[in-house]
Amino acid sequence: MLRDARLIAARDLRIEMRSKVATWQVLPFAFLSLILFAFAIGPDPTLLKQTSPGLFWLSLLFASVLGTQRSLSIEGDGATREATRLLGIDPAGIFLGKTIALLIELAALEIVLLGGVLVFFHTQVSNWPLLISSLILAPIGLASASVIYGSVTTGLRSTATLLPLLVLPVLAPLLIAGARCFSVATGSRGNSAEWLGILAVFAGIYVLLGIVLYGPLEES
Amino acid sequence: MLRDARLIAARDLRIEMRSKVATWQVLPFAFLSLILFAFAIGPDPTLLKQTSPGLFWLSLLFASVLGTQRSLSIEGDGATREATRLLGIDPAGIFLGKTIALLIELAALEIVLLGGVLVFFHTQVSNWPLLISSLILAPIGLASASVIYGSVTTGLRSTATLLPLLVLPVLAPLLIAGARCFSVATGSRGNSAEWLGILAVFAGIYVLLGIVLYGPLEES
Amino acid sequence: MTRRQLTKWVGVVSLAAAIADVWLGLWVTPPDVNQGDLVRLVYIHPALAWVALYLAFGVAAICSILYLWPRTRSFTMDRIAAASVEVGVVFTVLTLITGSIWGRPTWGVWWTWDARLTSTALLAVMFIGYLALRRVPSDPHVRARRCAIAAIIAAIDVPIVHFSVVWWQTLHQGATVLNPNLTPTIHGIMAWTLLLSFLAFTGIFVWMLLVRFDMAVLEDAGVDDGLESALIDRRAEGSSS
Amino acid sequence: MDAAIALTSAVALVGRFPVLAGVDLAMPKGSVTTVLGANGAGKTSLLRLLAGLQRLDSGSARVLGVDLARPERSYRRRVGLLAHDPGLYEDLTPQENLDFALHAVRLPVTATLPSLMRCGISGRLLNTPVKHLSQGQRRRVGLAKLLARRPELWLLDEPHASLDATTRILVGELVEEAASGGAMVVTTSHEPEYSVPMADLVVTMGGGVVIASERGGRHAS
Amino acid sequence: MDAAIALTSAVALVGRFPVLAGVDLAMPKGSVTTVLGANGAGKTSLLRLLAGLQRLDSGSARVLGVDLARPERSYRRRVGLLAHDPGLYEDLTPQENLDFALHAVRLPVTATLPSLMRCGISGRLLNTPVKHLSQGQRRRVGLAKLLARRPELWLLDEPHASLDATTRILVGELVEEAASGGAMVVTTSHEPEYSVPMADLVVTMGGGVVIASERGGRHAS
Ligand code: HEM
Ligand SMILES: Nc1ncnc2c1ncn2[C@@H]1O[C@H](COP(=O)(O)OP(=O)(O)OP(=O)(O)O)[C@@H](O)[C@H]1O
Ligand SMILES: Nc1ncnc2c1ncn2[C@@H]1O[C@H](COP(=O)(O)OP(=O)(O)OP(=O)(O)O)[C@@H](O)[C@H]1O
Ligand SMILES: [Mg+2]
Ligand SMILES: [Mg+2]
Repeated sequence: MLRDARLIAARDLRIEMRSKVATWQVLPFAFLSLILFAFAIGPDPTLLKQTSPGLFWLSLLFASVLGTQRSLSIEGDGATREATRLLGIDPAGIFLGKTIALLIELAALEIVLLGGVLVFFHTQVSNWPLLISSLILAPIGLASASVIYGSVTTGLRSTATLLPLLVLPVLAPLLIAGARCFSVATGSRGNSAEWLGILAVFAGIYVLLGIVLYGPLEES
Repeated sequence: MLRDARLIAARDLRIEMRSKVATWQVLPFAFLSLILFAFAIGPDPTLLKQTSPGLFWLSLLFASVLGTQRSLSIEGDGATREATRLLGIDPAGIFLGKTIALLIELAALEIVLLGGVLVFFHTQVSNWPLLISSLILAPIGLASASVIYGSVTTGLRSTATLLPLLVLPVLAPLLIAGARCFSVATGSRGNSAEWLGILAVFAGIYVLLGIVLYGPLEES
Repeated sequence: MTRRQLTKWVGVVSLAAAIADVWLGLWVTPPDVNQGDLVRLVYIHPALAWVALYLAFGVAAICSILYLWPRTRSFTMDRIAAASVEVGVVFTVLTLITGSIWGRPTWGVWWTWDARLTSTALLAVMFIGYLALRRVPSDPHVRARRCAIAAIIAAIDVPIVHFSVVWWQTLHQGATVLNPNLTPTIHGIMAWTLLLSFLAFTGIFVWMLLVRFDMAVLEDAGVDDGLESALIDRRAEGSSS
Repeated sequence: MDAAIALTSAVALVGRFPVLAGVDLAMPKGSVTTVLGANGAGKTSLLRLLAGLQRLDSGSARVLGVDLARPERSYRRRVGLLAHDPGLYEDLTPQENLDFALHAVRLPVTATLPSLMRCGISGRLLNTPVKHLSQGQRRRVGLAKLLARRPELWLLDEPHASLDATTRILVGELVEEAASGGAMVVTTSHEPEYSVPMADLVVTMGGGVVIASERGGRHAS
Repeated sequence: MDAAIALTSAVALVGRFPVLAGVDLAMPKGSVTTVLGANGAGKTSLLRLLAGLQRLDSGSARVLGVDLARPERSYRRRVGLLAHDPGLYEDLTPQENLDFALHAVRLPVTATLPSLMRCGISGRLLNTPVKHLSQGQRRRVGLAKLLARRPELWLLDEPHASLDATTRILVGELVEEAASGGAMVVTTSHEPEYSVPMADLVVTMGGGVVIASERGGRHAS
């Protein structure tokens, strides 16, 4: 399983290195959505500062949907996916591999977005450990839920529209929990342990689900 | 030109009637993004009411990107697009046809979203003529710019990621102008004529650009 | 008793129960001290919500798991799950509508970002997504598997959404608006009417489920009957050319 | 020679790679040309150039009186290409696909049914979305589309591939009919046993250029 | 007969359509079977069934000792399919494609280069992303992938299509090598002149069933 996971992650990352789609399209998109959200909210600086945690997470979520879309398109069209299936790779390995590759891309995304938020919205972080642990826990659940739903929708002609509809409501808890951790870490009062707990539970459940459910998904 | 436009619009709408992708996927997505934006901003009702014009337009923009994606996927893969190109259809006709089909879908989207915003954010409209004229003008620019950028990105393997990146910044003026009209129409003070003007100019420019530029775009 | 008859009787009985419930709710039970006649929505709205959230989506999740489990895999499970989600979505939307109608006079607004409301809305979208996935044409086995997984994931997310939304609400805003304050005035006949409403809506759920399920079976049965003739037609293609 | 196709040192680049490295070719009206050659020789690229799908980077190319360096759009309507992938709308049926194409080129849709029938698409296949058709059936629909459109220049990329015995014979008939009706036909092929007999000119490509050229089995009319 | 492939009344549905309508077939180990038949006869569907990509809906199918009604995942590694579309990663080079496949099935990647070379993919083609290759070159890479994997069951869907003359001969050689090495080969074909001589058994399909079956030109070892 781990060997297959490595193989798949290496393939995804190599294709990314060659095509640089995530770097050139998903990263700028994350920035872009940050800016658009700022536009939508208006120019009031206190308002912006107040909403910056939510906007950070919302941008991350939308960008991660794009990242997932890219991760799916790496699998190629129907014929390519069938050819891959005929290699008899362990489904759990495929799931883990794709999740890991996506995680690495999400990590890069988080760093860039965080920089963006700190600069654009003048946010000051007072509790780095909290922020960082939320930024480590959340993408695990994010990536694994996205990969599962991604493969629920692959091969359908309408993946591009169906994926966000399916995956975003499921990710809503991440948005809330992440945003709360963020605002506590940037000085708001509140209990962050609960929120970190939700992030951890979410991550655990979806990694497990992926390992268990990916088999039936890949079956045919 | 108009004959070709009708042909293309009829083809797109027929495929939509058969597959109902826009109805089942894009419409619920618009709702979903309203909910997610509310999450991002937090539960404070005054804050939500204050930002609702922006959120309405932002949801419309994101949903319209999905709608565009669907409209592009109707064109099929590379071989199908080339086959269509060989029919020598007037590019301006293609542009107009796709824009019209998209416009019809956007109109449905606007109605549903408007209902959503009025209910969810307790917005009260005081100036219906203003609101309606902005809701008529904006989608024209929205649809035509989307179709132009759509065809810039079709055929690239990364349409799903590239399209939002390219088209959303272009649509930013619509977001701002639309949101302003919306907030004036719902009681804020401000000069709406200017903003309506921007919407009209935007629509005019992009329809014109589409008619002129679609030819060279389709060339290869 | 055949299944057709069973379905019919379930339908008749639960419709009768619902009518009785409306009668009790509108004419027999007294108006509430605080809410007046508005309280009568209590005989519809909570029952709808209960059926949608717990019964319909619960049944869908369980049947989806049973579908994925190799020993219990059968299209019956898939069809029940699908029918259950369909009915569930209808009931959820009705919950939202009745809730909004109730909210308008009580809170003065159609909607508020209360935890329960928000999570209901999210849930509706989640399962509308399921139905959208189901609509996309693909091989029935593949579709059944994909939908089962989508349903499981969505169902597992429900409690997480619930908690996060509850905390989301309470952290920011002190007093929550939703306080129907029914307990002090609950009357004997009211309690019975309430119970009857739950039974009636459960019955209606079962009835709608059976109807949708039978429709699905009928469609596919047409195929099974058609299989023999389809095979004959198919083989004939070989000799004609 | 009154050449309806005249290429001189035609060079075409894909990225930086010269898929055509200086092709010379001249063909009169009403002729059938078969292009042979190893894999990667540039046959498909030549057809794409002739269809106006591939840019001409240097040299000259005149086809049907049109300069391919500056093709007009109307040129496209005069050309029909059967590519490796016939490029049909997957969600539409064969009939809807043909109707759409005929509407687009302003021809009456009455040609749809006879063309499909002739290419062996009949009965339930007429109303089966293209995505469910077999490889050969798709190619048949592609062929029917060409037949219905009756272009002036037929470009057939390996027309026999994936087709069964009866349809292979049909391809020969259609090509002969088209050519004797005054159209030009250029086909590529890996099956000389089918394609040489039906051609006036047999051209062999290699490395993006024409390396040999001889008479085929057809008696040019 | 000690049949390595044994199908009895095998029925397979796509949606509601019976692509296979009751196929009976029995083949011993080390044999080569060619499946002929009109377009839409069910040849591709038969190969997909044998590959485990198409579900068996009724009847029985045992291949290499595996019941196709309940295929194990490990079965897939023992089968190689060259489909109409070879299904390569477009952004990767031929070499990377083969390396990936070999890693996945736990074979040493040393087989990559010799296989590609043998199938005529050498020099710059080794490092050209597959998306730039010509139709025939892709098929060659697909063939090389099979050769490198050396599966126990080779399924070749129209292996000669799009290949040039030299590679067509190579296909025959590879099939013969595989079969004499103990593998089973099943190919479909619209070109009996190539495929019949290399087969032990020639099966003709029509309407989703086998309508004729005769000896081919190969002397079973
Ligand atoms: C759009 C608005 C509303 C939505 C979406 C909604 C949703 C729900 C849901 C999902 C439940 C079931 C909760 C559970 O059993 O765990 C419920 C129960 C209930 N709702 Fe609503 N509701 C809405 C508005 C209202 C209003 C305005 C009132 C009264 C003022 C109300 C009174 C009740 C009562 C009394 C119950 C049953 C008691 C309980 O289970 O807590 N609801 N509602
Ligand atoms: N961007 C590129 N980089 C490198 N080589 C390229 C590129 N694009 C095309 N090629 C090469 O150009 C040639 C294209 O040839 P073309 O598709 O015309 O061949 P063909 O004669 O039709 O072959 P086949 O018989 O296989 O269909 C191939 O050798 C291909 O490898
Ligand atoms: N969902 C469907 N509805 C109707 N017909 C279908 C469906 N799916 C497949 N078919 C039919 O089943 C047959 C599939 O045949 P298959 O692809 O196996 O043919 P083949 O023998 O490989 O043909 P070819 O020589 O053209 O490749 C075709 O006739 C096709 O039209
Ligand atoms: Mg070619
Ligand atoms: Mg086939």
